[in-house]
Amino acid sequence: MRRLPRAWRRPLAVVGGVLAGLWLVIVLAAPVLAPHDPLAQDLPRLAGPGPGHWFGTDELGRDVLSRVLYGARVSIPLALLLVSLSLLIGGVLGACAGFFGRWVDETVMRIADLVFAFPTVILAMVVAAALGASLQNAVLAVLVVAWPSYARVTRGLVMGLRSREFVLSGRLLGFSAWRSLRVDVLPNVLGPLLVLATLDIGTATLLLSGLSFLGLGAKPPTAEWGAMVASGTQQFDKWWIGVFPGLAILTVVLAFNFLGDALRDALDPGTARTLGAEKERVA
Amino acid sequence: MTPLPTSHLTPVPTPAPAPLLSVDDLVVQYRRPGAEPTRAVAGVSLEVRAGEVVGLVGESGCGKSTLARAVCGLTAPKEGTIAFEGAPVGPLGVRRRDPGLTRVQMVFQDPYGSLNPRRRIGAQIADGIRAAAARGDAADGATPGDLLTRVGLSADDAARYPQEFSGGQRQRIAIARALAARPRLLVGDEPISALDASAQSQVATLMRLLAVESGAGLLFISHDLSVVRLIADRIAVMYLGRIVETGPTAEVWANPRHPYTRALLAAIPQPDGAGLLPAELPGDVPDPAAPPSGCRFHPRCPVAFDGCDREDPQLVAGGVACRLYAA
Amino acid sequence: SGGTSAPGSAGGKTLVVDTSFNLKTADPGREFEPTGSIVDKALYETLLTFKGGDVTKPLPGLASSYEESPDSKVLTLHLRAGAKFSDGSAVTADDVVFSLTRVIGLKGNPSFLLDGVTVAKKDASTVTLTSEKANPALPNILPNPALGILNAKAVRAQGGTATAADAAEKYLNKSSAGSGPYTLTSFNANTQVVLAKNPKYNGAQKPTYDKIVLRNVQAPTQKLNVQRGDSQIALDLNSDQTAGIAGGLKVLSGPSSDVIFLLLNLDPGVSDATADAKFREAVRKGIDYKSLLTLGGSGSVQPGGVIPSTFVGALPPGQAPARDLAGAKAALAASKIKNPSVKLSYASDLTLDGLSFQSMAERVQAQLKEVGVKVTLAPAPTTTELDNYRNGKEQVGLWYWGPDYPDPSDYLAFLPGGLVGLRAGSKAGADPALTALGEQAATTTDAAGRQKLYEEIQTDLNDDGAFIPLMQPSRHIVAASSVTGLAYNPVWTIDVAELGAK
Amino acid sequence: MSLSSVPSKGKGGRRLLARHPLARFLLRRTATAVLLAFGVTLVTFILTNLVPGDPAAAALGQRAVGDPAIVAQFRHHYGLDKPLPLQYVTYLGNLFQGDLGESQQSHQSVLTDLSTAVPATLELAGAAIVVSLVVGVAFGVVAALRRDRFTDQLLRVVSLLGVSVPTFWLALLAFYVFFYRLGIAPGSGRIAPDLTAPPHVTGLYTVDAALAGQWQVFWSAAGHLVLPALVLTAYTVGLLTRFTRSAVLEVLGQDYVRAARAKGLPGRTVLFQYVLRAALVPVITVAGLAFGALLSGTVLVESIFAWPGLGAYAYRSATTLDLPAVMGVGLVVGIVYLTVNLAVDVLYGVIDPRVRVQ
Amino acid sequence: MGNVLEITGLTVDLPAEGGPRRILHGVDLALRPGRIHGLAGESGSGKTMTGLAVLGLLPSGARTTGRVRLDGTDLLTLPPRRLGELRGRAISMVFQDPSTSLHPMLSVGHQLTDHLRHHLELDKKAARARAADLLGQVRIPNPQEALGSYPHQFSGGMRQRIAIAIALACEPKVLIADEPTTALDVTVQAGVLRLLRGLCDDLGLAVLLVTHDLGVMSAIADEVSVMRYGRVVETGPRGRVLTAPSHDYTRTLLDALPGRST
Ligand SMILES: Nc1ncnc2c1ncn2[C@@H]1O[C@H](COP(=O)(O)OP(=O)(O)OP(=O)(O)O)[C@@H](O)[C@H]1O
Ligand SMILES: Nc1ncnc2c1ncn2[C@@H]1O[C@H](COP(=O)(O)OP(=O)(O)OP(=O)(O)O)[C@@H](O)[C@H]1O
Ligand SMILES: [Mg+2]
Ligand SMILES: [Mg+2]
Repeated sequence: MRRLPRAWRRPLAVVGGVLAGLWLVIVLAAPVLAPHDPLAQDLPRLAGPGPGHWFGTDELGRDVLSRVLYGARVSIPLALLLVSLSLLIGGVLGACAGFFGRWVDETVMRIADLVFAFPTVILAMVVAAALGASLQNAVLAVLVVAWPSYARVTRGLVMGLRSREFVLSGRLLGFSAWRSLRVDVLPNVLGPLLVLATLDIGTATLLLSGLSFLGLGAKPPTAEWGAMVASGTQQFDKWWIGVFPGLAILTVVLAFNFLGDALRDALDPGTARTLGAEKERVA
Repeated sequence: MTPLPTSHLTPVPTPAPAPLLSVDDLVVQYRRPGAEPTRAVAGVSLEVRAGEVVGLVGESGCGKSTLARAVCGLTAPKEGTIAFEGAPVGPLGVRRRDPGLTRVQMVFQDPYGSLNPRRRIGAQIADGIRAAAARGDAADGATPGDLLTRVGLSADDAARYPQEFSGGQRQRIAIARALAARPRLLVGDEPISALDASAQSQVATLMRLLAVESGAGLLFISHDLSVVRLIADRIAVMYLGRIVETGPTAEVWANPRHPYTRALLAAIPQPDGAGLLPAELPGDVPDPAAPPSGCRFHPRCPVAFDGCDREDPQLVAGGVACRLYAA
Repeated sequence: SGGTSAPGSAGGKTLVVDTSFNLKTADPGREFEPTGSIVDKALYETLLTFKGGDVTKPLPGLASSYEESPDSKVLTLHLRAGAKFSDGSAVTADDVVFSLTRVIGLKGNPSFLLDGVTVAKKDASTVTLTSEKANPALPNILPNPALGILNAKAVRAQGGTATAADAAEKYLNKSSAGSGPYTLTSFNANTQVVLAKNPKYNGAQKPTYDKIVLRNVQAPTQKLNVQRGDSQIALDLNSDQTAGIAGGLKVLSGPSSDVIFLLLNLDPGVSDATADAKFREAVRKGIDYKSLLTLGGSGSVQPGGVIPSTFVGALPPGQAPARDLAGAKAALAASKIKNPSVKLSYASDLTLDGLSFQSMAERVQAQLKEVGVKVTLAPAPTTTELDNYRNGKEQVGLWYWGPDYPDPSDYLAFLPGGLVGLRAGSKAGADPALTALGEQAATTTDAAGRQKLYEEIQTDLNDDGAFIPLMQPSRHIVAASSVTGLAYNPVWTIDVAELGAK
Repeated sequence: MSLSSVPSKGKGGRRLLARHPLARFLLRRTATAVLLAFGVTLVTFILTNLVPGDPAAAALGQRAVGDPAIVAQFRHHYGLDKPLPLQYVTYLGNLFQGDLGESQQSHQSVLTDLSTAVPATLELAGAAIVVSLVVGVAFGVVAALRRDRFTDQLLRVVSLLGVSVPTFWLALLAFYVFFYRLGIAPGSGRIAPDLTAPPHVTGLYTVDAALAGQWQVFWSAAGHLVLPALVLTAYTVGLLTRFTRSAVLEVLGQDYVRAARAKGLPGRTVLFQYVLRAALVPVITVAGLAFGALLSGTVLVESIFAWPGLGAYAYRSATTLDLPAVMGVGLVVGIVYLTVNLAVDVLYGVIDPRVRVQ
Repeated sequence: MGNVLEITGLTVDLPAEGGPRRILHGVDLALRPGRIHGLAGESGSGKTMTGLAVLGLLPSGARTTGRVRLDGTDLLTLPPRRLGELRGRAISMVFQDPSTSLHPMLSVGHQLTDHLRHHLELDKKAARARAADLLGQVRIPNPQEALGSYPHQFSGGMRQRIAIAIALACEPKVLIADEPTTALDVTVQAGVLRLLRGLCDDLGLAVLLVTHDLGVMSAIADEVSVMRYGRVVETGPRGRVLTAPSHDYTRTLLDALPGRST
């Protein structure tokens, strides 16, 4: 059996992997795992944690545990979708900017700058306000603010690769710019981008739940963690309403950050270079 | 790896009438934001004939790589012309390179950067074979495996990734890829300077052998004069964006005429155990963005005389650009 | 730490009131927001006023007495002698005329209060208010803080006019020009308002506190603040939040006069379902009002009709709709609508007395599901949704009506062609009989007659009208036990000048 | 003045600009800033006008909105009755005269609103960034020096927790625990309610109070700052720790560090003069970004601590379609972003002579 | 004259995955004042590690055995503080690439004076005066001005001379030069070699010159050692080793030289 790559042998990576795995299981199996219908308002209102409702009940008499479990089906898939979309949009735009340079680069990067000039939440707020509060619009809002960081990173990586010898060699062998981009450039930016994306799943989850917390995201009665924390703020001393969904956000984000951090260590170009040089000496 | 013979130099073929590559009065500039552009190549003329190995030497920053890149169309010239087999070499744009130009191939300096780490080396060599096919050259039936054996590796290595090879091996793979395109002109931009001393002459000799074997011309760039001496038929000495002397290797070696060439040769320490300190050339290569007036070498020239700081000597028919030899 | 000098104790005489701001201006001519009313009530005196929480009987304010003409068209008011503005000048009839004509002329939020009214000076201490139509509600309208009397001279000097060109708002947001118990120290519509005792005030009851600080704080934080003694009064706690409160704090609870209702659009162009009377009946019978009341918490009540229980003209609670699930299903079956599905629109960011419309909507959705009506929730920010509501585009809407003045005539807006009626697709002339009843009620002056007419109107509306009154949420005011004299008034929430210290 | 003197003066000025790198740099920066501000206002304007809602509905009362005359008066007052392009041009025109318009919600000039909201947020974000930099850099350095030991692992967990915890949730917990449960933190707002805000100079209460010598106010303001600022730092400390760690590790592997050690310099000197100086360059960039993140964070935190800052103002303006206010917020935020970037660039120059020369 | 630096039986183990890995397997070298000792060998043979081990600059976790005696003091067993006092003072080092071994953000003056002040306890003025002297010695034009300049303002050759000046500032007895000319052009290399030779002759410095360029070795080394796989396989006077090598490996090295195919 091949040994696990170094990154995976780190305990934090394992914790992150296990946590993320657990949450993914919850996403799939929430209906089986949840003791109650997350929308049913048939329990006593504002009951503290106890048998029958281990995380307590909320102001409408719904089971907080079931809502937290179902909340995973909202936040996690959306965060994944969001990250994939921003990766796609930012990646393509950034790759074009980096590879073609000139006005393409100028245009894309100036737009990215413009977006960067807004604090994320405020821009997302304006977008959500403009389009109405809903999860789709919140996703759109986060998308608007999230793609530029991918564009920037991709552009930087592509610019670095563009003048690398193997890319030039390809061009000299008659690759068109597109083929070069596809065959030589993109596969080599994918690794770092995936690390970024893994770390960004956490950020996306935080942003989405932040918007829902502000009332600009999920529509009720959807069990969404940010919105659940917001309803928890209405009842400071009924701590369970807000604390458990908050913990859910924390653990999900933490899981992906643990994973991403380990991946980044493994893919760190510095480390990679040293490893390469090491091999050279041994060979 | 099998050590390659280093001694059987193919005899210099009689110069063909039409040059394969002719560079004429080439100027290449780098724009710098908010400053005068750098003239990295400042009026260079050079020819490479089929089957000929031209060694281009010069100190760091004198514009060797820039010249090489311009020859391959990777950098657009500011002035002058570059013709390959009589047709002009246009700069590389977004579209694919003119298939005819895939007859010009290049081997780069950095063995770690010249192969795509995400692709098997077989696939990368196959790109070269495909380039030749795309041009309409009849297939010669060579497979990546064959090419690998030709550069002294095993055919099984085709399925491996670049990371699994040493620097010297990678450079051989890069050469195999370039050769797969069956080039008529091979440009090597310091292809050996990143290698171990023991690997350097092996790889250099291999390049010469394979290029000449296939009847292609080779423009070999290096700052290591001893290697150039070993493989080049003709030598061109570059200083600060200009070629200051050119001529058959043995001639230049035995009888360097330009003061810079002389200094360069004298500075090479000989491993003869004699304990002779090499001669020193005072000063450094000036910034190409602000070259000295007149002869570019005059501030460092031990034999500069009155007027060298004003008059800019041109490369004369004798192959030297120095006022000492002005007619 | 926070309360260094124990504010509110007799020494400091500072009263900190936490409320979540709904405040745009301190200019009475433009003000019509709850927080603005608290501020202006303290800064300006009105001709008539109410005492404590009783809004059924107007009492003397700047006017020591008044007479109403028999046709309820002319109101004559006699000014109190000796009333002085904070700059020491006397309050005159000219000031009254200027202030009230200014409210009308500004075309601002409160202008409608004096719709069709002309103000005239009779002599130095008498003014007359003449209405185009009989206006028996006028004495109940006059206590509104928006009708506070300004120092005409001072305001004119700052660009004040009785037209839209008026430029005195900036000035009135910096310093007050009134004769009320307090003067304005600082005003920030987003953060806090500070008031100081007016030494020139000569009203009957002198204020207790030297300084009043009104802070913009969200309800949950209000609770913590008041519990920690960081503030003395929290105005916006809901029942759940007040539930656990004890220890040195007192809670004043009672139904608010805001009525939350469900709107079912009568316009078939908007929804076939809600335009169907049987469907409306199904909804009316399908809602579990008692269960909704649990959301409003203790103190919330179900009004008999659209007029809140605390007002003249309210329908007895016994006549309010009640849940009848079987009846609802029967009605639904009898309707022409199969597989009914409606969109419930509401303002997602709206909370009323701490009760979120969000929760209400969710519960209504759950209840109607039992009847077999599929309700889709369509929340939107208030701004966006308000537009739909105003334009009568909502199929089912969840809204509330807060009284502009404590008189049943305010509720005539629910009739066909009325302001609210139109929003439910109830066009003028849709129900001539009801319209006639309304016109009669508006001009009837004797109390018993009015009561009967308004009851009739509400019964009619309850039968098959577009509105289903759901509840009056409970209004809670939490205060430190040292604060005395606390009362909730539907017009201005609290009168800080009435508060005392123990 | 003779006409002929005009062009020569202009030419001279241009030559000076062309020659002086700093002048050129600042000129280019200002041009970018103006362009960006233009972009920000345009985007905000378009976005806000995309909203289906009606500002009049948001700003007027339920009765007033039913009266066409009042609505018309409102629209006229705020220029909403003009065609959209004209509204925008008018806005830009006023902008050049320093007039940001009047908020429909607060009826005050937006500039006045911002002059209290912006300093409040800046005070919070500024305190947070200072703390984050100190703690984050310290953590990062320690983690790098103790690479792969227990301390490093611990700091890794701490920093990842920091970047993973939802700020709004942390604010909630902190307020509940430290104010409500333990009573060791002061309540909401910027100062104790019985105190009067210090005279407005910078708008930063701590600074203003210190300037005025009002120490009671100063301590109250500083005390109120602690908890929200600490909540905000969770994310940025995490971020900066991670970045400092890798930057320091990278520098530690450099030849010049080895050379400094070969010179026999004490460890402290090597760390502070050789390692940190080089490692700070990437850290500064991230600190600039972190400041942006802090501004976002304040939006979520301000509501819980009743902090009267830009976030609360932005939220209210955006949800009520208060166009002048939203545009004002956009502008301010853009300016802050540019200023931070400029500061980062200047700091580069201070730290790295290679940048200075260019 | 006696040996100023004596390395005997030096072994180095570096931590690696799956246990420590031995890099040096017992290295013996001796340096004498005024002489340059060349150390040749292929890449990875442990030349750099030997130099680093002497100065105690091995990567963390490295273990050493054997002896490194500087004037009789064993450097390997010296407590870190005492070793720090010797580093840069009695024994110093020049690295391969001058563009990475000088701090890019500190002025040349700062890098030249900080250890002067630390070791010799000079005041600022005296340190600067000495620094200017040193720059003059390594033939940097305009030494006073150069003190305020930054490394990127110098050419590669000048940077390496500055690095040498830094190494020699406290007048050490031993200089370890790890491939000091590999990154330089030949014409510039010649100047640096001459400088080294001169300093060695004038100051009585003992130099360990690591290089894989046998030409350089031949030009200035007095003694030559050849390393392979962490061992010294041959030591002897320059003339003999380069013309009549006794070890096979040395012979292969010489054979690999271009134009030397026998
Ligand atoms: N992309 C670029 N932009 C600006 N200037 C450049 C660029 N590439 C090279 N130069 C400058 O042009 C000059 C010539 O560079 P070039 O790389 O051709 O030299 P070289 O002879 O290949 O040197 P070396 O031996 O170090 O490879 C140098 O002064 C270099 O600084
Ligand atoms: N930091 C390190 N960690 C682990 N092993 C190392 C490290 N640095 C070097 N090595 C190993 O130590 C051995 C000796 O390396 P060293 O750098 O001394 O070789 P060298 O003779 O200087 O080679 P070169 O000529 O390439 O500089 C090599 O096998 C190398 O792989
Ligand atoms: Mg080059
Ligand atoms: Mg080495």
